[in-house]
Amino acid sequence: MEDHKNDKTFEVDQHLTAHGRYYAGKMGSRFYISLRDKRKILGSSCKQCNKTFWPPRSICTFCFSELKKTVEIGPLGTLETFTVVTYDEPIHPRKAPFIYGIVKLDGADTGMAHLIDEVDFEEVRIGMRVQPVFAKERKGNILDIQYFKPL
Amino acid sequence: MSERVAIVGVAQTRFASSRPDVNYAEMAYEAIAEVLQQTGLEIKRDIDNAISCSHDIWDGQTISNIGITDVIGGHLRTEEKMALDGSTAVFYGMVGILSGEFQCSLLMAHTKMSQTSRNIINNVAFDPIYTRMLGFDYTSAAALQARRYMYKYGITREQVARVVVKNLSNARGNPGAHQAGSFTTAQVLSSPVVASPLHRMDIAPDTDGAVAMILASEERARRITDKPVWIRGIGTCYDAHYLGDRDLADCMALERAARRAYDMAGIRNPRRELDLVELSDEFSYQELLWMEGLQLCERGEAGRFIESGVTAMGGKIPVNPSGGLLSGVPTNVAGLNRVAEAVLQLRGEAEGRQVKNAAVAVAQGHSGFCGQHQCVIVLGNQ
Amino acid sequence: MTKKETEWISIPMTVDVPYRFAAGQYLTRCLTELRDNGKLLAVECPECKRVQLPPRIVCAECHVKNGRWVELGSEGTLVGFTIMYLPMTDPTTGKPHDPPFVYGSIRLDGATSVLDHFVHVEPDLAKVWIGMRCSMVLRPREDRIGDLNDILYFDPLPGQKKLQA
Amino acid sequence: MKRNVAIIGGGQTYHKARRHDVDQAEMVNEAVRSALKDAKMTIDEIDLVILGNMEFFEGVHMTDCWLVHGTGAYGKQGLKITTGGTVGATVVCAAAHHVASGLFDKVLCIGFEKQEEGDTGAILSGVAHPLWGRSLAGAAVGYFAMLGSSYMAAWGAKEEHSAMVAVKARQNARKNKYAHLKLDITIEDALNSRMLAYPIRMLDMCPASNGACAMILADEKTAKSRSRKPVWMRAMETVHNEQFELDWRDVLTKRSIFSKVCASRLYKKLGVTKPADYFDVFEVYEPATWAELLWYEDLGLCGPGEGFKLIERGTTNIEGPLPVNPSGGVLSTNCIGASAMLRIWEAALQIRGDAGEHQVPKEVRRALTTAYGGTNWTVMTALSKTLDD
Repeated sequence: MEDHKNDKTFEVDQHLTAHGRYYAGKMGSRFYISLRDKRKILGSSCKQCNKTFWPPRSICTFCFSELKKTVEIGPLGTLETFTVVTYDEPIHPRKAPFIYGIVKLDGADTGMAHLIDEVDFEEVRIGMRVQPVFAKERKGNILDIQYFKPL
Repeated sequence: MSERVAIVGVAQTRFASSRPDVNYAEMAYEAIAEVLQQTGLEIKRDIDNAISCSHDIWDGQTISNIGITDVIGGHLRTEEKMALDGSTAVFYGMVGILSGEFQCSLLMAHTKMSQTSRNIINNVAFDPIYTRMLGFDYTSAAALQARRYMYKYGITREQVARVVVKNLSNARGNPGAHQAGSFTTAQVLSSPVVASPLHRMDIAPDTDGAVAMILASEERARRITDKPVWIRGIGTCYDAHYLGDRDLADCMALERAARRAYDMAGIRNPRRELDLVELSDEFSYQELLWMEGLQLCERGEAGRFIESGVTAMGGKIPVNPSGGLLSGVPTNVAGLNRVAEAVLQLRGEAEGRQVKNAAVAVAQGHSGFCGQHQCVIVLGNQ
Repeated sequence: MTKKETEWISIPMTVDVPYRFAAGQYLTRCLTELRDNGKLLAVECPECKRVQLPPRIVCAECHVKNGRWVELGSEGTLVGFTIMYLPMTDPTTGKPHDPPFVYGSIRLDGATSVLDHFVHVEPDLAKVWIGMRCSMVLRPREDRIGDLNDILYFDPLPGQKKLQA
Repeated sequence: MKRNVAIIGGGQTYHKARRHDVDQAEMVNEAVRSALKDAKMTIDEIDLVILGNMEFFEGVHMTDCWLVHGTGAYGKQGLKITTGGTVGATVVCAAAHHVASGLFDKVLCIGFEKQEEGDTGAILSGVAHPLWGRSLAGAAVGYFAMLGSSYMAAWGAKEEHSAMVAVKARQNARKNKYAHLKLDITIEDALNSRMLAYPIRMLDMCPASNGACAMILADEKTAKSRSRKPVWMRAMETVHNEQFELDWRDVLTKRSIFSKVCASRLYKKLGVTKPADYFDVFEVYEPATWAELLWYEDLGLCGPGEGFKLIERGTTNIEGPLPVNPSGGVLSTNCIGASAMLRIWEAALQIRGDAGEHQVPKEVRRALTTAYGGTNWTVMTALSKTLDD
């Protein structure tokens, strides 16, 4: 048989869809239960580094110590950086445009990446003091904090 | 290193925004067949092992090197897959040869970005417990890093846009690039804002393509080519995961990876000793930040550094003479493409993008968002 | 630790990634030929002469580019089988194939490779055997999309009996 | 290899169907800490970290970059390797290359899977080519079913023989405190378990487990100064197999089979002609019972078609002359990214005499391990108590 040189390109659309369930573990469970039930934000502290981390974790990223102690951090914080997102994706929790930022909560040495709202796109700036807005119905996930807004 | 490992052949497919005419195995084979032909090597007779670089999620197939086994010569032979940027294949390929287990290794990286959605895939790289649900992808994360970096060091948008202008201009000399041209910084800054401060032209475009490369021990390399390019130093490093864990304006992982590579290569003053740099400018500002991490200039000085013209073609240390990722290089392939471009330079085969008298070059690749895993490779033709 | 902390938080999350897969140079011809003309095409290695299905660019054994296209017969021989008691769900449509059913490995006449597919016999070990001759049954032309599912199943050829073990 | 390489420490988690108490980093960290403790080492002494797991199984892309706090890789050199079921062994081989290269002295290897967090069914169907087979959802069960049918038809083995393998694995697992399926079952139980795909029943297949394994490999100088019982990696070999051809399911095929090719290359490196005499214990990767019988034959422990006679005679029991999978094997514990590494770690424990209740009751000097994954890929390693081998 001859080679068919003029075969049209054949493409097929498919999805790979996987339903997962992720366990928050020892520290993560403490964090989410506290957030959900008491609207309190927990970090974990490392004695050796003399630092408090968000997200709380059982192992210090920086010195590998086992961390057991949680401390309340925030709820106020300072905006370290931000971006105004102008495109839509099915993975986004809301329609564009919206703002992402990294907030260093008072008492923490690492920042929390989250949504920033109730501020004009022209007004948002690094160094801005912000506070969390908690969801009315909290389910034990990161959107129990709806977003941060300026003080 | 008492023993030396050489790169003895490189081949690259053309990079295109979309390659609907081939599946990923066929695309990979274009590069593999060419590098074998170029070196005169045969899989069964000459190649001891093969290393591919890709990700299941990009390929849309669980254990996706299943799709590569046939074309890379893995049938009844040794084949491995790195799930990191292509630069790490060079790292592991070199280690395999130094171990004495292999003499000659075939490396290949491939990605068809056009077949899926980069933002959805990149979102899956964010931890599922604290960050993923917020909808981050590499572009929004990079925007946070860009803003922080520019704020901390007073880097201007103009300076960042210069990276785009330089690289797209360099790409005109690179027949493999799929994006090139003469632009002004004003044009870059007037392209639509995607995630402030990043504009459309600040972001490497979706690209399909593959790169193949052959490494050999010194003894074998001498028999294969009279233009071996030596891997003189190499280093990798992991950074922290969570976006807030580090000051995004800094790049500890790259600094450490670079120091390891420079120490191994005996390079004390990279700025003076390097002839050119190929780095992974997935986003324009990264070229500036990575130049600092590679110690080409002081922290926070990269903006002025690019303004001075040192990194332009004809400058003292041209950075990305190929046009870099901004001219269109697939993710995962990027680092292997950096090394391949550096090899062409050191062999004097870079044609329209050739840097004169290039003898020592650095290639850098990274994986994850905001440069979580870094790999630096020092190459020399002596 | 207090009692409350024995609650373990979990976060459900679905990863849904869209793909547009290109069949490429070899499968394009194979799948469009199956769809349009109801024929299965394979490729032959110029060195080892293996007739390979699905058609692919390289013969893995010889590491050379595959050459001649070969049209396979629509009949073949069952070389292995199982009776499936698990519902196999087509991930591309989400539709399950209800168990029990016979799933077999068929070597089409002219092919070196085998093809796994449904065998249209009762799920009864007395009614299916290695060596059984089968023929390919296709969906009607208008329902075919260029997928292995364009083949409905393999039907045993009439007039065969299982040999005594 | 240019330098000798030894396993100087290792550890594993308890393997279970449910680990709701830990996130992935905490689970991996359990294995890493246990390996460091075993090697009497701190994380600061580790030069390089290599992680192996399959990103699709948990639906996390770049797991290595996420888990840096759990693995201890922050600030260190490292890589991630993914090669399917073989990955745990590929990681160990990669670590051995790193040590042998002279560039690194102490390398930490990690393999893990937290299968309950992902969507195993959806992901396994993704192994098939998207346009050739995925719509038929041909599961691994069907493959091993055809292998089992072929084995029975060719050699006259019975379902009872696969049941014996199923029982041996789970009874051995009862002696292994870390194993997942510690089942006190009989041959009747195995034969009466739910049919999945003739002749494969529920108890013929491996479970989906959560767990992690970590090992530390080091150069000779470090090993001798730091470890009382270093276990030496004497040889390793990897063989992959092509994408589409399924000859391996026909036990009478005349084509070269990955497992036999790999074994013969490994034996050639070692100069071994009688593997049954040379090795004292075997840890093989058997995702299904029939695969274990095939391993006996492909490794040359018996002739073709005689594998089922070995299990019948009890040759491969813990107390037998050729103990295979005293740990309970993959049939008892399958956390994919860790499964192949567990084979090597369990073999090392046997050589050290540290396997506890499932220690084989004889002197163990040399061990052979296999891995299995992809489209019939394997990685084999030969371990030894001394450098004389």
